[in-house]
Amino acid sequence: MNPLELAASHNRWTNLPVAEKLLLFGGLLVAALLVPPPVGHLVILAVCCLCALALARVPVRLYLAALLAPVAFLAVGAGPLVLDLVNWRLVVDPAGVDTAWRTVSRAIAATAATITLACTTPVADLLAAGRRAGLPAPLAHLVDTTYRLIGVLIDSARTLRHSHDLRLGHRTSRAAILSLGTQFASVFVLAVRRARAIDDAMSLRAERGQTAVLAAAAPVSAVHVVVICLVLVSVATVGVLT
Amino acid sequence: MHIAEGFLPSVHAVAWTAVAAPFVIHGAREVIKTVRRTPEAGVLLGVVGAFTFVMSAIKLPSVTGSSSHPTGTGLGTIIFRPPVMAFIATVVLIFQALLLAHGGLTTLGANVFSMGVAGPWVAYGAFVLCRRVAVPLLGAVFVAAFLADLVTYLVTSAQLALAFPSAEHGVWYSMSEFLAVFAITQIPLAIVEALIVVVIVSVLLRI
Amino acid sequence: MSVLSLRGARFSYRRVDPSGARSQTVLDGVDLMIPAGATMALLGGNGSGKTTLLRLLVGLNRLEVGELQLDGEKVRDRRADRTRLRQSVQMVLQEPDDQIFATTVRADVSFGPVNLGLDRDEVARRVDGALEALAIADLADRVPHHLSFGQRKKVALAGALAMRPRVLLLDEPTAGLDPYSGAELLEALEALRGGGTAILMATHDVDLAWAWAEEAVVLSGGALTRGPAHQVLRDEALLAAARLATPWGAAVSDRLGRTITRPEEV
Amino acid sequence: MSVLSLRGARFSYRRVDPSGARSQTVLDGVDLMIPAGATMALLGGNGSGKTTLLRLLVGLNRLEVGELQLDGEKVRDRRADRTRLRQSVQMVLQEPDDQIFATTVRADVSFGPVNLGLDRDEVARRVDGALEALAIADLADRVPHHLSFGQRKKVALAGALAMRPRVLLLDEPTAGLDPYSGAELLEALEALRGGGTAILMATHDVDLAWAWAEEAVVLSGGALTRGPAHQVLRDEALLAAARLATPWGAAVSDRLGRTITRPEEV
Repeated sequence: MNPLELAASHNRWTNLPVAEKLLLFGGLLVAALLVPPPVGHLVILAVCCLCALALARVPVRLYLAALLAPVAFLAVGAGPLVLDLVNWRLVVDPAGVDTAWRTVSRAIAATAATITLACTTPVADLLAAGRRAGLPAPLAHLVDTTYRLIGVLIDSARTLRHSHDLRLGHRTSRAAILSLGTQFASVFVLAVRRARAIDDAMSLRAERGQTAVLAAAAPVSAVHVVVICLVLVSVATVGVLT
Repeated sequence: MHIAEGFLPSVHAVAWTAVAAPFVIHGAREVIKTVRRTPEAGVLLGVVGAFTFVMSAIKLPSVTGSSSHPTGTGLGTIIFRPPVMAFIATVVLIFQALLLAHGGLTTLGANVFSMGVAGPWVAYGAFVLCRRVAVPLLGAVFVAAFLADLVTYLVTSAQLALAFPSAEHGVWYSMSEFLAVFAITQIPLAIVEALIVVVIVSVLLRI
Repeated sequence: MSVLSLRGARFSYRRVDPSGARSQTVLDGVDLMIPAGATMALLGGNGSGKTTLLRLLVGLNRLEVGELQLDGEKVRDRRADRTRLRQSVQMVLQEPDDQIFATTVRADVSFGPVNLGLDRDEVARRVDGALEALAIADLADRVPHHLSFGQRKKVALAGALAMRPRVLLLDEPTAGLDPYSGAELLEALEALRGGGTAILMATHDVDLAWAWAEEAVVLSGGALTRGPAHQVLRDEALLAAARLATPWGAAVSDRLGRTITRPEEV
Repeated sequence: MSVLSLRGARFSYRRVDPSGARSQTVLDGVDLMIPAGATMALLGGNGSGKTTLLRLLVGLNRLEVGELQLDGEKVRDRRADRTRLRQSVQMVLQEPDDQIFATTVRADVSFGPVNLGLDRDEVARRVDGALEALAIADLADRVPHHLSFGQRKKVALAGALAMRPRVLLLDEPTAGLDPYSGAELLEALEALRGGGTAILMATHDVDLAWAWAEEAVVLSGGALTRGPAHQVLRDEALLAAARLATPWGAAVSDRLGRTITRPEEV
């Protein structure tokens, strides 16, 4: 099962209103782009860690792993900023070093904001919030079924890979490509079959094309909103003043 | 590999969001029209979204030892055409950001433009052209899937170069640097993805 | 009077066969009446047409010949009739992942009632009622694909129950469940039986049919045999033709001279 | 000596639980030895860890504590050892569609032998042998997705048999099959038993276990109880704890004072 989903559906903030979490982490995300490095970014990172680890009690290992997920990209992305190729020799570009650390600082703060949202808020709640916010019904349905099918297909894909592995399907690279291609084809066929079945099953409960479901929301607390705004203002102030 | 959360400066993040938005809105309209016309298409479009996600969530066998994965948009583009893919790719990228901590929300616009707009349009154009000049179906599929993947990364390189032009040598120099880095991982990867898509299509044709 | 009935039903599938046959008749001249409050088991081997028959009863497959009647009135393929059928007849598929589409349990169970145009409070009442009837109220806000197979089966059933159907069709409801979970599900159905809901359960578990059903319907060679369960399930020739086994209960009851439905009673 | 054995096995899953538990230990301190030619039933309720145990035995899940041994030698997580394991131990999944992927039956069954690097003739011999053993030689050139569920189950089994395993693990082999198709599949397995292949079959069908297995292994609460099938399956306290039912055969045998395995013998 997906570790981020797992954390999102089981922490102390799971049942807080989505709007509050969106305001807080959306605000921090915007702040991450706007405040200069490094103090503001450190404060954002600290606030996120505090929320995730101390308040929501997301498992530490999982949270750190998610924070480190973009490391490979940061390395590949920052490499060309730092290094220049001069006469076929790599040399460090001082101006690039400056840009690079500023960029990485910003990326870490922004990643923290998004990851903390992802770790504390079930995707299903975000999708329901989308519905309530007026996402047109066909689009909401498409997004919902995509999420639901991801949950079903990831398992099928994994099982198929294992069953190929049982018959040594990954021994040579030629076999591996053939094997992966046929696995994906099987997943596609299964997915289409399942989609038709779901569509039929839905027509048992409503006219085809109807997709409305109950999208209930927890009421937003005015106190929480005030606290969140104060946090955002303080973060921005600290960031700008330092 | 998508541009990580917060990696682009705010001006670029906003600008790419503005560039991608019309394509996504157009795609959303197409989706609504398609679903109103044929309600069954709703779940099928979900299949393409989920399939794209699943493909992109699976690491390919040790191509270069990198964390690279397929973009997965080639097949969907051939089946559903680029406008719809722009919307589906957006959905997939949001799920990748929230479920896999991959890509991000501030870089969503830039990533949608590379993976959901540029890649699919070039791939689709190449596919149609190949079929016109009588390239066999599987050959055209190979070209389309290869380009859908490769163009995504060409555009990513360009986006990074525009955001971080070399002070000394300019944008083009930066672009060549990013391209060089991505080429190591992306060209073999694009070939592998294209081969896999060819296998998928050939299997689908036979059953 | 029967709530739901099929008269003179004929249905064929297009199939690719080694013999080159293009069309295969699964049901031919089938009559089936389901009275209010009935508890019927629909038995037959793989490919005998059990699922097809259920799909015909619920309007998912279209009859070639014959007609489907609800409360004695023909059900046509038009919106008003489909709505009428949906409000009275619900079906639960064998595979819950073929049925559950929404992102939370509550949302999925609410789908039918919301689209009946009921108001919010009534929808909430029905959802809560269905979840409680199956003892899964604690799962309301969970994501379906995080649940176990048995839990997902119950969610799928709750989605049908929230429609408050008078006829409930179940396709292999206990398949994939261990004996305890299966028994739990059957127990939840008992409450419905009390409320007058007719239940038709497709299965190839003859022991289950022996223990649970009042009537048995056996499909074999496109035709249908119907009667009291403890009579039909003793007809060895019929069972063999339908690729079914003799129920233990039947053999043991005959040997011991009293009706036995579960091993504990031996 | 046992061909395959698990010693002191411990395994946990990450799970979402209403209690908020983050990790759930499914197996703890489990020992299991499979001797050549054994016919064993692995029983347990939904979620008891039957499938997990099979996956550990075939190296698909990694042990937290303990070790897996093949012919008395530890199987490590490295390529050479996995290959050695695959050559001796094969598993057939419950759902054939998770296993069959090629566009013809022959191509699918040949997949394993080809990957073993065998020459053409030997591959062909093995494929034909596997198809004949299951009486599906006539399906060789058919598209698997067009076959019935029972046929697909056999194709999946043939794919494993073509690897000529010494240990065959089956996950709910008769699930979804009608009694006749199930019996047919079991009959095909009889031939293997003669050839010295050990078979371990996970199921929650206690009647099947009673009729078929020599030994029974019951999983309950992470621990394992093992013994002669007709002894273990009479232990009502054990069965109840494992969410299993009493087999009809056990109840009837006790009552009639002779061993009965099928209803016909009553």
